Amino acid sequence: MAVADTTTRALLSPAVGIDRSIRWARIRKRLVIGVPAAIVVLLFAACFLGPYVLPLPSPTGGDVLNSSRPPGTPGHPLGTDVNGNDVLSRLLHGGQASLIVAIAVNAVGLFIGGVIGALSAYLGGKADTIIMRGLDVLIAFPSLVLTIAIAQVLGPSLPNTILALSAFSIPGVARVARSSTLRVTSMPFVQAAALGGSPWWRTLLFHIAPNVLPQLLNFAMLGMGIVIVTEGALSFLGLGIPAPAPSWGNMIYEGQQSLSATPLLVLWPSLALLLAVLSFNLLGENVRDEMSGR
Amino acid sequence: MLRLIARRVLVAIPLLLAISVLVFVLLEAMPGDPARNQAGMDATEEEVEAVRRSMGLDRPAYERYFSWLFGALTGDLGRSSVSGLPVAQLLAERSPVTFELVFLAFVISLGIALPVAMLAARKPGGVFDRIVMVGAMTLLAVPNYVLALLLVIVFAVTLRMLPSIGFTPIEMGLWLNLQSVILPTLAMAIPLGCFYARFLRGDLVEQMNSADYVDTARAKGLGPWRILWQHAFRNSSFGLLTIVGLNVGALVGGTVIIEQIFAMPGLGQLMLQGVGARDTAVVQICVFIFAAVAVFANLFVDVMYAVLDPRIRYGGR
Amino acid sequence: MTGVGEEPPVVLRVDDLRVTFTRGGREIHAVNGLSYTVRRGRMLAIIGESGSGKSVSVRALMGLLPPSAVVEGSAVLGEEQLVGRTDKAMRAIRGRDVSMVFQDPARSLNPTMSVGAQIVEAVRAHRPLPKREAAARAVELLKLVRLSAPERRFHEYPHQLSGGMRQRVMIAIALAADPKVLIADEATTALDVTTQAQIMELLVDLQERLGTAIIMISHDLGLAASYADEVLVMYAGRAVEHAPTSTLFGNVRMPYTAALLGAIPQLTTPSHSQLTVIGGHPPDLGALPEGCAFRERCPRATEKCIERPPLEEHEPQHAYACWHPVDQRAGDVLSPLSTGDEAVKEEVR
Amino acid sequence: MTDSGTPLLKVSGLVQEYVTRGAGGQKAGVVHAVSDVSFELREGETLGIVGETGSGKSTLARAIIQVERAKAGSVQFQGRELTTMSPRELVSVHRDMQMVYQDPFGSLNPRWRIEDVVAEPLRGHTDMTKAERVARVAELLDLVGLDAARYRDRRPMELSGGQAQRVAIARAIALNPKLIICDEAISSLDVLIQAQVLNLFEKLRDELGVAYLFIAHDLATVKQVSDRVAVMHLGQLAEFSPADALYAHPRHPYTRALLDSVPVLDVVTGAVRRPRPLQGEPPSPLHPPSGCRFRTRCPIAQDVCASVEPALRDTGDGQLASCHFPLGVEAPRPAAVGAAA
Amino acid sequence: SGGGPAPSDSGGEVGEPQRGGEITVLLDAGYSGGWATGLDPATSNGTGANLPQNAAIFGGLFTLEADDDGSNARIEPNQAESYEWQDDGLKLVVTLREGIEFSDGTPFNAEAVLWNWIRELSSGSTGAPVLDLNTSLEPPELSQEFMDSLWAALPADVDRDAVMGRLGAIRVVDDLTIEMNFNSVNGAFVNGLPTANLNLIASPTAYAELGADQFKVTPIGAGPFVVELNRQSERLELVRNENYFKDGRPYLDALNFQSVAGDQVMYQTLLSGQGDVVEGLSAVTLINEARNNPQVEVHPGAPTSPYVVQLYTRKEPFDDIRARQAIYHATDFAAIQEGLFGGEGDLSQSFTASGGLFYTPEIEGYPEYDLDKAKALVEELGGLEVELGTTDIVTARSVTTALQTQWEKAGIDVTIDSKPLGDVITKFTSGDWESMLQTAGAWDPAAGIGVQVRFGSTSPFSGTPLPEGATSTADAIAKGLRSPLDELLVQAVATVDEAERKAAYTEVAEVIAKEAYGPFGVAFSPAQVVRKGVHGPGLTTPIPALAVNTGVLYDRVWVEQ
Ligand SMILES: Nc1ncnc2c1ncn2[C@@H]1O[C@H](COP(=O)(O)OP(=O)(O)OP(=O)(O)O)[C@@H](O)[C@H]1O
Ligand SMILES: Nc1ncnc2c1ncn2[C@@H]1O[C@H](COP(=O)(O)OP(=O)(O)OP(=O)(O)O)[C@@H](O)[C@H]1O
Ligand SMILES: [Mg+2]
Ligand SMILES: [Mg+2]
Repeated sequence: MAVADTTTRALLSPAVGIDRSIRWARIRKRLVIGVPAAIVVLLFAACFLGPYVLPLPSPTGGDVLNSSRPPGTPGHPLGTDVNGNDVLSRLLHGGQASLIVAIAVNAVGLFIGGVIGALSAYLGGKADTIIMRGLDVLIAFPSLVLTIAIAQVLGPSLPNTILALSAFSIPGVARVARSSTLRVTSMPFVQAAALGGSPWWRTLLFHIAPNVLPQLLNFAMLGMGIVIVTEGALSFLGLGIPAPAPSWGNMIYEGQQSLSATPLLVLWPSLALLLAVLSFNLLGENVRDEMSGR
Repeated sequence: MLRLIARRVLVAIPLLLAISVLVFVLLEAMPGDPARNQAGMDATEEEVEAVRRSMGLDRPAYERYFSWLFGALTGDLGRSSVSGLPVAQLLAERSPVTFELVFLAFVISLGIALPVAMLAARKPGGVFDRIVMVGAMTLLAVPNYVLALLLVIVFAVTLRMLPSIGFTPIEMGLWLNLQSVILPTLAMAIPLGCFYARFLRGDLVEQMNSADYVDTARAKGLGPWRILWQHAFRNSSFGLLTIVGLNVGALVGGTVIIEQIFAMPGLGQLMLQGVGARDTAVVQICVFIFAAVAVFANLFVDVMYAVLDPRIRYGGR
Repeated sequence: MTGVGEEPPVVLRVDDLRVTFTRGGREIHAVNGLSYTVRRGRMLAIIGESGSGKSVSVRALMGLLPPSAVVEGSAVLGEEQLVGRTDKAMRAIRGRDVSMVFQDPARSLNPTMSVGAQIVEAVRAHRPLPKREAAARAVELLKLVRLSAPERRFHEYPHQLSGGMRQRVMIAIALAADPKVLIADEATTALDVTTQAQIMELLVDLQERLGTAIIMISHDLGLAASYADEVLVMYAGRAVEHAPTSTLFGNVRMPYTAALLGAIPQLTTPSHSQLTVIGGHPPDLGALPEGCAFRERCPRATEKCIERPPLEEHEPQHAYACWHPVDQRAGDVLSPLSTGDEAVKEEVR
Repeated sequence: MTDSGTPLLKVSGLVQEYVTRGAGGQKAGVVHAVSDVSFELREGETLGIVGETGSGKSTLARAIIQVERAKAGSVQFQGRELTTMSPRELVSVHRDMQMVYQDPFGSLNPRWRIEDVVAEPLRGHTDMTKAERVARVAELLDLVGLDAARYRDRRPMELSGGQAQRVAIARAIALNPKLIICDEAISSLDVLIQAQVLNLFEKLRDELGVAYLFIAHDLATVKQVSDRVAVMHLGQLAEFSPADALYAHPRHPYTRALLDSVPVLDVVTGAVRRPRPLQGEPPSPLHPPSGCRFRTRCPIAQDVCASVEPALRDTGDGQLASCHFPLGVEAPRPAAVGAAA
Repeated sequence: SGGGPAPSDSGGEVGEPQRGGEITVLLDAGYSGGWATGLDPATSNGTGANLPQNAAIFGGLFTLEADDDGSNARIEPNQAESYEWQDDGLKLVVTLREGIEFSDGTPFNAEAVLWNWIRELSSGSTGAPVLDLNTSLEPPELSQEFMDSLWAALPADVDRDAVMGRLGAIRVVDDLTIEMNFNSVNGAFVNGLPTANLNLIASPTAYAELGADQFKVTPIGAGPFVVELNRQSERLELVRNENYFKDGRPYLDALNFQSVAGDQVMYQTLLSGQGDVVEGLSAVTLINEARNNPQVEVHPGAPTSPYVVQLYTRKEPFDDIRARQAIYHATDFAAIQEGLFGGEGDLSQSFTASGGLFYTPEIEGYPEYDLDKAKALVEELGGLEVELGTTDIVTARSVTTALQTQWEKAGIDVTIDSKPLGDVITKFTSGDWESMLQTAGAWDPAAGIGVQVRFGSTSPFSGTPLPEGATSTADAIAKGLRSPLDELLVQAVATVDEAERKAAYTEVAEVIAKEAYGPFGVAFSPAQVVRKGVHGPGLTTPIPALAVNTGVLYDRVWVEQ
């Protein structure tokens, strides 16, 4: 009678891994999380420590007389851009901005969206209906337009970019949070907690949240890439992180304006972005698969 | 079924109203003075005031909102403050372009996603599966504006197979029309298709591995493709539908950038120009249409659920 | 129930069946040399604890195990060897020669297809009938499983049926191509007692009418005893006791079977009577101990049990694998561990 | 029914209904999950509840423990009315009324350590110090037969089903409750484990004097633990009798049918009795039959059964049944007796 | 004028013009490629930007022409035969060419010009020039038919008295002669004409037939081409005007304008063969890239408008001249020219460049680049924090970035604020700015967004101090107050004598330098990039930009067949 196991497992595991043969499996298992995790750590180290450890020039305030140098120029391993700024330095500093935006947006989305979604599910009834209708409006609203509007109203800057992008990460998170909260609250252990005399906030904090969070975190991991890309799209519309401060997004945007002349200026940030998105996605998915494999 | 549709439409109305209010508020909050924009760089204060009056901007915001709403409901969408043309006429010119783009992007993305996901799910962990899934993830990470430019460089500049910009209306020939929309459509459809493919493949594999009715189907002696299509996919299609519904908003919004790159005279461009010039009448209706498309797409998804899922169609026992 | 006149012909002969999974670099021996035969029109019940390899052993016959499973040994159905076939070759056999009814009828039917379509699909999987004829055959099958208003049910969807009706549909699907052997893997576990009895009744009836051999898997000793002709008790992937039903329950010899019997509440005993309990866990199939697998939980175990007892017919038609069989007729019960409390504490080694 | 003082639990006229919604959310019908159920439970007594799936057993349990408020009726526990209590007041009630669920893993938070799981009610309902709690948890784990030292730091996923269910029981008895509601508490366990847990319940009953509301599908299991048994059918009590009497001579044809559906194996002789299946499909809870809800499947139904709903009444020997023609009772109409015989 | 532009890369012999063929011209959607307000010269707000379209449809009374090397730029009558200033520069008499017809066959005569001019001055277009007309003259007797047609073509709420006043000032002398009477001398009027809507004459008959809305879309002029299809701000398709008044012209059978977003896409489209000409490619990297591409030719324009960093003197920090001087001294445009523009273009210390009128490369008293001085000044000020605004265009962004770097070397703390044009306008008009990178001047400094707009005290786009006694711009206008610089600017146009004007402008430049109102920098004109085989004045030979973009003479553009 494996009935019990299946229901519980279903809660904890949205996906079931496929059986793979050979004893690769164990090594694979470690690699599958280890490699993307290592890349993520490396990316963060490169972007947040690199600029202080490596002998790199400032990402801005380059010498115009030294502009558009090809990669391999002494002192500029990846060359310089039109403004004479060191591309490698911009890439690493830009990574800081992009990663900060990605993390901050997801953190804000996770927190606000999570709280909204969880409350909506937990309160249920009218409150749930009202909150969900409100989210419907946000979801139906073309996100890019909303972002443009917010960015226009507030003006481009790093914090405002974060704010604007959060606006459209919130409803998504809220939905996921709501549905998984609903699932968790229907679990008997939540009922048992009430019978055990736990006040609602304790239940929410210690029973529901720890079981909802992994799902949200995985969702957020997948969202990282989207945020970094969208930040670039904002640059495309003249918003986003204001020049000359670099971000991968605005580097790609600026580069693409003369793509055929200087394709490398697009290539570098695109590769960085690709690497980040790939490893975040892989990490998110594999961690989820792992958790479900338990 | 009709009742279901009617109900959903009723729910959509307050939603759309709320959206129109939200757009209005956002436009109000944006910095910049439409009257000044309209009057031009060297107009005097009096001229600007006159323009303001003639645009009706001296009235309070709620009054303007209601007169807009009333106008919209009675079929009068007002005139663009930039071109002075009736908004209805602009919409008539622009919407076909955007709708064609969005529609084709959907068709193509699903057209990519379905076979790819099926082939991948046929042998999970196989060579094809791995290649395709890594490829899909990679393409997903490429911003659509970069993808657009790359497509143009390859297909328009290097191979000269397709036009790099512009839109040929369908009246000038279907083939010419398709040629003009294929690159922008691909730029939108490829990332989307990758997304769908990944999602669908995951869902299919899960169905194939753990769904009991898949076991039943295998026990009947059915072939793998039939099981994949008839059993796994049918049940995966609900999840896919949900994702598709949720995506419409993003996709329609995404035309803003794609239309700009490909010089497509669509709603996205119109809206972007409108935002720049604080052309309230135009922006209001563009955003509204975008939102309405998303709302109705979700309505359509709900109806599709009912069509596809007998549990909804025939109710519970 | 058995042994009246000529024995019907053997339709399925399973010989030294072994199934091994590889998971995380570890080999899991789910089935370890299982042998039995099934005769036409007879019912074999396989019983045992959860994880004893019941489902795996029958799924191996159907080729329904995941690719990570390695199946060895032999299973001959009619003329055909089932072990070692490719999936494609297996497809021709599934449904036609051997078919299967699963535990949960609510989940074993595709919710998006009408009942009729799912039966038609099964009919046409092995016989290229035109659609109309296949549909007629499907309705016939629905009648065969005694579903009320078969013409109407044909167009209904699984969610519109009750649990019992769904299981009847599953049986109809399983019978679509006149299989020689029907496997019912806990086909009634998820149903109410009332429905369970109806479904069992139906199976027995079909078995008699169509001559289909049935392998029935169950936890429920009473159910097995009521319907099966033969019972096979599995433990840790092996058969530990195997005999015609009356022989087996008439005098249970294997301590494990006795433990199962003792642990089950009976309608005939008074309330609040103590159940006999044995502690411990079934062994880890990844690291099976030497000797008798039940040894560590067995109250009768001795040094001798470190050597594995073979499954042998110690008595006519009564095979068991034990050095120290119980003799129920002699009043043996599974003391001394009657309350199980101490056993509970022994549980984890 | 009872002659002692205030019963531990007194349920009267309990009604619970659910509105089901079809496509697009329109009302499709009302499920009469529990219809006018009344009974009493004494201290230290075990009441078994059996019935087919969907007969309202779980709903009844939920309405008693107030995780879902009933539509109508009253639930008195130790003389206190629960249905009108505020959630805050209910907290104190839950000290004495606990629940054990079907899915042992689902009822334990997978991210908590066993020790914290068991200590939760202690933290919620008492002001024990940490050290006291630790000691009590050890005591409780010991009581349910788990070695505290070995298990306290594990997480639920590292336990077997039986062990997990014991943890859930330890949690339920942590506050020495007067009543434990077990909703299919052993159904998901393996046969051998079931026996262990059943024995544990018995032991706790003896040692702590707990009363149980024991819900299960399996009639034999219910019989094993119960003093009295309630048979539910489509939201109603079909029969409510002392356990041994009910199994020996059921009064309601439905009880009879249930018993007949169970195969009986004599462990000693190996003799079996094959089930005698009930004919017909269970009716839909959305549209229960008029009159007696069992009449569509009842072998002895008469015309009156379709028009008059039978009330739950004493048919002698303290056996209550809601049937116009209770079995084994000298009935006014010989036809009915003949049919039952 | 001064040093010629860099030689074109065309090489090879250019043969005789050939007739026939069709080209597509790519226009930047953000500027000339946007004609959302339509092409009716009286109501269009984009006359200045939509030079290419207007040149093709209307041709123009006058055109700006230059020698093949871009030098000797001059105004030439086109549909007009000649013009003459009379009454000491208070009356302009324009004579039209004989025998011109609109493309609908109706005559192009003085009455048509009058009808157009009155409309263009009275329809509320932001492109209408502000003229000091002598409206005190009694309007002559005009035919009822004409008056009806005029009133019908004017907005319903038009100020009828003003119109009558204009009818007094602008008069038909005879069928081919029309005169315009001014209150004050306007020496820049004719030079400004080619970018003004007054230069464009449309068919009154066609207007009456088509109606206002349709006329915006398919206007009828007497230019070399006729509109066949017009999708506003997207694509304009024109075919040869068979009625064109110049024999054998235009050379092309058809001409298309396509609006495209951004330099990269324009360039790509050209390479993909979907366009033949990019009018105005400004991204330097792409221009360099194009130079290396054998399929296309790059023709740099004759630069007229230098970059200027406007400083807002009416509030902190630039109300202090030391802060402004610090900016001057910290700015090294020579390095920017070298680094960003590959040494192309001119360096200028005033508001014009080599292609323009009155070019003086060196201005006396101009505070030149001197980092030490800048540092000293900043130190004296106790630090300097500046917001530097710019319009969101690639090249402008690069320049601001470079400026930021240079200024920071002098200890000036800079934040860059780059915004779309609309938002920049808003910033200007609300006075919410400190410094702004813009371009100043035009071929004639008084034309277009010229020196008056950037430095006149009452212009909303200027940061120079208000006249003494004025509390706001409006106040200054109301009281008729002028700053000394305003006086000089007025002087510079209050004569038709070129030498006098040049002297006045030199003085203006000196005042700006002395007061340090804003450093001037590189004058770089966007390049025309054409497919090999396309020729024409303004495309393959430079013509100075009248205001912002070059006026290509499309009736003389031809392609090798
Ligand atoms: N795909 C698999 N990979 C690895 N091990 C497996 C797999 N399927 C089954 N097993 C293992 O094989 C053993 C036998 O499983 P099986 O399902 O046959 O048991 P069962 O007797 O049918 O039990 P139940 O009564 O719970 O259905 C179990 O220990 C199980 O863990
Ligand atoms: N939340 C709910 N909403 C709607 N209907 C419900 C709900 N909960 C229970 N029901 C319905 O009420 C009836 C009684 O359900 P309940 O779960 O109490 O039955 P049960 O006797 O516990 O069955 P089982 O033996 O399957 O657990 C069923 O028909 C069920 O479908
Ligand atoms: Mg099994
Ligand atoms: Mg229940």
